[in-house]
Amino acid sequence: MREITYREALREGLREEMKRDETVFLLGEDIAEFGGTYKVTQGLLEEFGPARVRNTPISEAAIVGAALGAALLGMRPVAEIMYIDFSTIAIDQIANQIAKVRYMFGGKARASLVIRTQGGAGRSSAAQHAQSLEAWYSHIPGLKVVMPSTPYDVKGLIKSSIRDDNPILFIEHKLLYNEKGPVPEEEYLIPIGKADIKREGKDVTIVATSRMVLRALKAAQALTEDGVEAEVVDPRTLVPLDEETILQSIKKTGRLLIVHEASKRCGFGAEIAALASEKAFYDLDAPIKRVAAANTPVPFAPKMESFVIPDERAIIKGVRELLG
Amino acid sequence: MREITYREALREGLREEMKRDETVFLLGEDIAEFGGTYKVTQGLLEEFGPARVRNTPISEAAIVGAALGAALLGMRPVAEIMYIDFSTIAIDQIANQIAKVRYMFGGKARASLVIRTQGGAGRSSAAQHAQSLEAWYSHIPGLKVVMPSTPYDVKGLIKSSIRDDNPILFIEHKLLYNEKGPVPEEEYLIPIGKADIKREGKDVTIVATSRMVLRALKAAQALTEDGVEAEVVDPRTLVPLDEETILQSIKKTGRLLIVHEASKRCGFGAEIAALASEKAFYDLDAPIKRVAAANTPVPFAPKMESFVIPDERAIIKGVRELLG
Amino acid sequence: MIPKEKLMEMYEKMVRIRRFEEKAVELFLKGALPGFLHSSIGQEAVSVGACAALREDDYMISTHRGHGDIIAKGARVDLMMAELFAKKTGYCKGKGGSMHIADLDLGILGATGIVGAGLPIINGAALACQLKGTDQVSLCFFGDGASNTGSFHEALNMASIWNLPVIFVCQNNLYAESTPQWVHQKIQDISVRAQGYGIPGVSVDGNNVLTVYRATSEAVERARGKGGPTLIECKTYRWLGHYVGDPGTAYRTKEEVEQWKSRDPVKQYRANLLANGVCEEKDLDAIDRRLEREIEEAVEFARNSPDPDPEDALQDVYIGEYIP
Amino acid sequence: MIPKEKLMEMYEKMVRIRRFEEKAVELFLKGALPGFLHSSIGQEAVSVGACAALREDDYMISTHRGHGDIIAKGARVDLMMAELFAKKTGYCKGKGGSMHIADLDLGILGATGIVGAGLPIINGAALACQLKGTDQVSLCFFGDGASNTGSFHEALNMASIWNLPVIFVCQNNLYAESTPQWVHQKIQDISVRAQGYGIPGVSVDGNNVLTVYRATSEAVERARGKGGPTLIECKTYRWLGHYVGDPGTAYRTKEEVEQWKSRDPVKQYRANLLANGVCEEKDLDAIDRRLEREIEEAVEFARNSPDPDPEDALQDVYIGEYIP
Ligand SMILES: Cc1ncc(C[n+]2csc(CCOP(=O)(O)OP(=O)(O)O)c2C)c(N)n1
Ligand SMILES: Cc1ncc(C[n+]2csc(CCOP(=O)(O)OP(=O)(O)O)c2C)c(N)n1
Ligand SMILES: [Mg+2]
Ligand SMILES: [Mg+2]
Repeated sequence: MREITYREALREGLREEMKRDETVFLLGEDIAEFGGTYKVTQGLLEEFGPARVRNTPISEAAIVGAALGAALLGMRPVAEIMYIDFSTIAIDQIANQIAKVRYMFGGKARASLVIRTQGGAGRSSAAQHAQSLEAWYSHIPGLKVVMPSTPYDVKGLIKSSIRDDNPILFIEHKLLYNEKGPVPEEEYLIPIGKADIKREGKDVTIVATSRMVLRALKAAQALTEDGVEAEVVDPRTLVPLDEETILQSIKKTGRLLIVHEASKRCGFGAEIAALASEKAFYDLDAPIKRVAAANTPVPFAPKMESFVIPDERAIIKGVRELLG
Repeated sequence: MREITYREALREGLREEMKRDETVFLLGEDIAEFGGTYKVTQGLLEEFGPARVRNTPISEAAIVGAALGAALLGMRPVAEIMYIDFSTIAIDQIANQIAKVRYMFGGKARASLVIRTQGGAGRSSAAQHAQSLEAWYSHIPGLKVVMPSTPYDVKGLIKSSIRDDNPILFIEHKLLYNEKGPVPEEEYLIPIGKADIKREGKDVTIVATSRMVLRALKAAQALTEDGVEAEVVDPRTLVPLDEETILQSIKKTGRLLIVHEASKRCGFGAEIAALASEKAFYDLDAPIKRVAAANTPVPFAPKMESFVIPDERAIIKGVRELLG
Repeated sequence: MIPKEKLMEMYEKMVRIRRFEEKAVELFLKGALPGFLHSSIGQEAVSVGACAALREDDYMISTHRGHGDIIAKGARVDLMMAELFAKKTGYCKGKGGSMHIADLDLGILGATGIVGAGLPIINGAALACQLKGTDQVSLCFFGDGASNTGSFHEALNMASIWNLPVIFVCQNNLYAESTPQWVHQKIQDISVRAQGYGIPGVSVDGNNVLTVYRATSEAVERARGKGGPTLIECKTYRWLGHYVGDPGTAYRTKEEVEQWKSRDPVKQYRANLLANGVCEEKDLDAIDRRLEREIEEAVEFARNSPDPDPEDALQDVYIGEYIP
Repeated sequence: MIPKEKLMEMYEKMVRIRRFEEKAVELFLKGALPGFLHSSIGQEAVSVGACAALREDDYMISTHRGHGDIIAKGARVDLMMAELFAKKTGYCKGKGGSMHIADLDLGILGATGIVGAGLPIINGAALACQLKGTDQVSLCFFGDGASNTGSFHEALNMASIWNLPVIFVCQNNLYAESTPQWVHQKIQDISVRAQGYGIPGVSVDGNNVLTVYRATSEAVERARGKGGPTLIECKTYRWLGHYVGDPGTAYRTKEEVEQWKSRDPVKQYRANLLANGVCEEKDLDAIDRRLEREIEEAVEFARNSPDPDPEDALQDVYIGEYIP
């Protein structure tokens, strides 16, 4: 199968949906001529024109609010927030309006829209350009939260997200855009709410998200030298969460390690740990372990940044402790 | 000891600190003549004048930003955000600026300020005026999060919060303001980071926050009829969290029920469950249980609102299941 | 020349609002309605004058003080009243309440309880119409207090740069909750802010329904003709407190209130119709009586309607299934 | 008459900025600096002219493109360079990097990476001075793009209504990232927005350091004299791309860039000093040479400085201990 980058796969997904459905349009800062800061939308202006690929002022609340208003009238906007750190400026619109209109209006409104954004550390972009805020959005009923880790997943999931009738926060990772992987030429969709077992194993379950899936896979590979077969589960969508796949895996392995790049305290890992401690208590042979970023803002200096963000070694160490 | 309301206790705490320290001042919407929507600051304008009790425009980002700027120059502002739901508008200032300036500037800045706000349901105020967003703020390193449940605690903690050199999100509850309880006449402080065992027991540990502490206590009382002695632990401050007290209690009881008013998914209860599943695994005799709001926006109709928010019955039921 | 039918319809709508609001206040004071209630009595001319300039297929978004706006756009008072009573038959099935009534079929895109949040959303509706190539326009009501929110600024700038068919109607009732205009902004005419976006702005007497109608009609015509957005400030007054329960006396003088009451928009318009020989007293009396009955019937309908089932709370969070 | 010393100091600062920025770009392109870098080359006259109007004990806050502003307010280039190199000796101990340099002793309240976020904060600094009764003023730099953020609006309104001693200096370099001013706002002179707050606003040639100095001095005088805030727009241009790596050609013509380069603020000022007989060529050459050395030494200092220890990442989150 051909291999393309996460960025290309994502762009293909956007392009296909824009071709398929006239109501799909894009809006965001510097997404037109410039193609977006991470170049995801490059070429789409030329293909679809300035009405459907819209540069905006630096006005995140207005961007997301406009997406909502358009969705209420039956459009399917895809709004780009350049960094998830900037979503803070639109968070009233996201959490109080978009997530709640349908409910508040007694089931009458349809807020079918996607907010694409990217998070994560690893580029020395410091505290205001490297956060992982997926837990915030997962806490707000009414939103779905999608966090793809591979080119295959990002394409299948952006297409499903655009077609979904509910509002979706779609979180990319700045260090995944250049990652390559197999992506079929023919069309496919990935259901929202279905985890993917990225690697099978029997000794320990590693639930990892976004870029940490890649690191978990490398760690799992390295652990084979200890004779340890780790199973790596990628939830892919945090809301809805495929509890079944996670619980089945724990049943098999009896051990759970959770890996994410967000700060540990109140990160999404806490939710997975809680799930396991509620529903897999009797399957667990050891305490649960979370390997997550330290509870600090993301520092600038590469040495400090790699210290706070989990790496393979931290994952391997975590697994060894769990098995030890 | 005299009994006063949560509102009065809080006001006393504010007044004492304003008298004690000239750098303390208040700003927020309608806090002056009007005394605040929940009347916490009533009378303070008359006592301290309009320079130190400042009405603001409806500009939450500007309110919180001004608090930060003033704190950087050595003041100790107390900003009021009328409803925690509106803190969304200031969340860039709270999470990206206030929480991070000290760190980003290499330890040089001091953002000594308090953001007072209130949350919670129970008044049919519907989806945009009844949220419990403490988990969001607990996720952001650099902030402390305080959530008092009694008149005694609210006074002691507001005083400590104002004196703390770090930024603090101080979360009150709209249905606690009229609650009465004993409050000494003489001055006292409550340390930030110290949980309080609101009721001792040996059969099950109930960790509850804010208004849910009151419900947990009532449930615990009712459970004595089953011969069950529940221990009710009120963390009082979520960040820092007094892990020790919680873990000790679990060691004693072997069972953990967590109660909060926020939506269950990614609520603070997930963090407590994760903590227990990491550090008290071998002390637990049964799965952990969370009793929390349903994953819905808060509905308007009283019948639906009480359905989604945990009540005594839900807590009792939870405990029985744990013990069953 | 405005046709008689239109003139009479405006009268009818103003009286419908007045009666509805009076009844709602009465019921609230009796404890029949849960939640809070923001009365729009005194502001009828703005709601009716502005909406009279719209077609049925145009869009409108309102605020926490929205009953008048919504009735003016054609909403049914029985379904509204049922919503205030938190009944299953209400506009929002009891999920939204007073602050969140929507009727998408009538172009009523709801009301938001977050001050200023409607402005970004209305842009999206206007954008959808622009993209679809229809000649529909969209109108947003908001208050003087809202004109200080970041959302106001971001939204007006976006509307101006995209030349959106929007009319921004500021209901300047001189107060934001307890805060008088001169305390929350230095300018007197909010319409001067239009200059900051290079769009037309005008300030008019908001107690004269025909003045409001004419100003809005001009703006609507411009918007339909691809001439872009307009900011209209209507100076008016709310007779009662900010919400029912606030006597509105802590921050306003009796004289001021009385002076504005003497400029009652409904009475003035009634006198105007008679003075200009548009109709006779008995025609107006007939309307008054009919509406009296209509409101009574609405209350009747609401009272006799069933409460929602508690479990209904779990519906309408998503299109599709509840996510537990 | 501006004293010669002052005139020479301005020249020196402009050259210091130019050399610092050129060196930083060079180092970045060589891969010596982590993170991103936003060059301010071309905008020296704004930074220097505005800061020259301040006293050392006045306050200033800057942006993502802040090196020039910070140098103009007196920051040390060795500590800045060390920060760019992510060294322990840097202004922020390597925690902040290029976008977050602060020196509170010099009144530099840092820089924020969130566009617009500095404006609310500067109000707080000004408020603190007002409350303390000092005559210090506070100045905030921001870009044309930032003038569309909600923060701009909320902050200017608050400054105006509280009559704060603030100077808002807009560095209008005609682009927000790739987005030309005419695409992000309809107005040409951003200073017209001052009218919306009832404060003075003025637009000046931002490539003429003396023009900027005079306009700012007037505003400073007003602010010190309790005359409240001023909005100053300085029209200028950034010679390079938005960040190093962006060639800045996708959205700008070569001609435009060349035309602006021909109006080099440093060269123009140099010519001005000579034409007015303020000094001789050799005096300026001596300054140039001295600064060349200073920057080399700064690089030397930075290179020879130790990296932070990875574990340093856990410090400075709080005043007091790390919260695990
Ligand atoms: C963002 C936000 N801040 C504060 C509030 C609380 N609040 C509700 S209405 C109101 C006053 C609004 O004033 P204005 O916009 O003039 O509308 P009016 O109530 O006068 O109709 C306030 C402060 C809110 N709902 N949302
Ligand atoms: C709130 C926010 N939105 C978007 C960005 C990404 N971003 C960084 S700089 C920039 C352009 C800023 O333009 P302007 O204010 O004119 O400043 P300039 O870069 O021209 O100096 C953008 C969009 C950001 N940092 N913060
Ligand atoms: Mg008002
Ligand atoms: Mg710019």
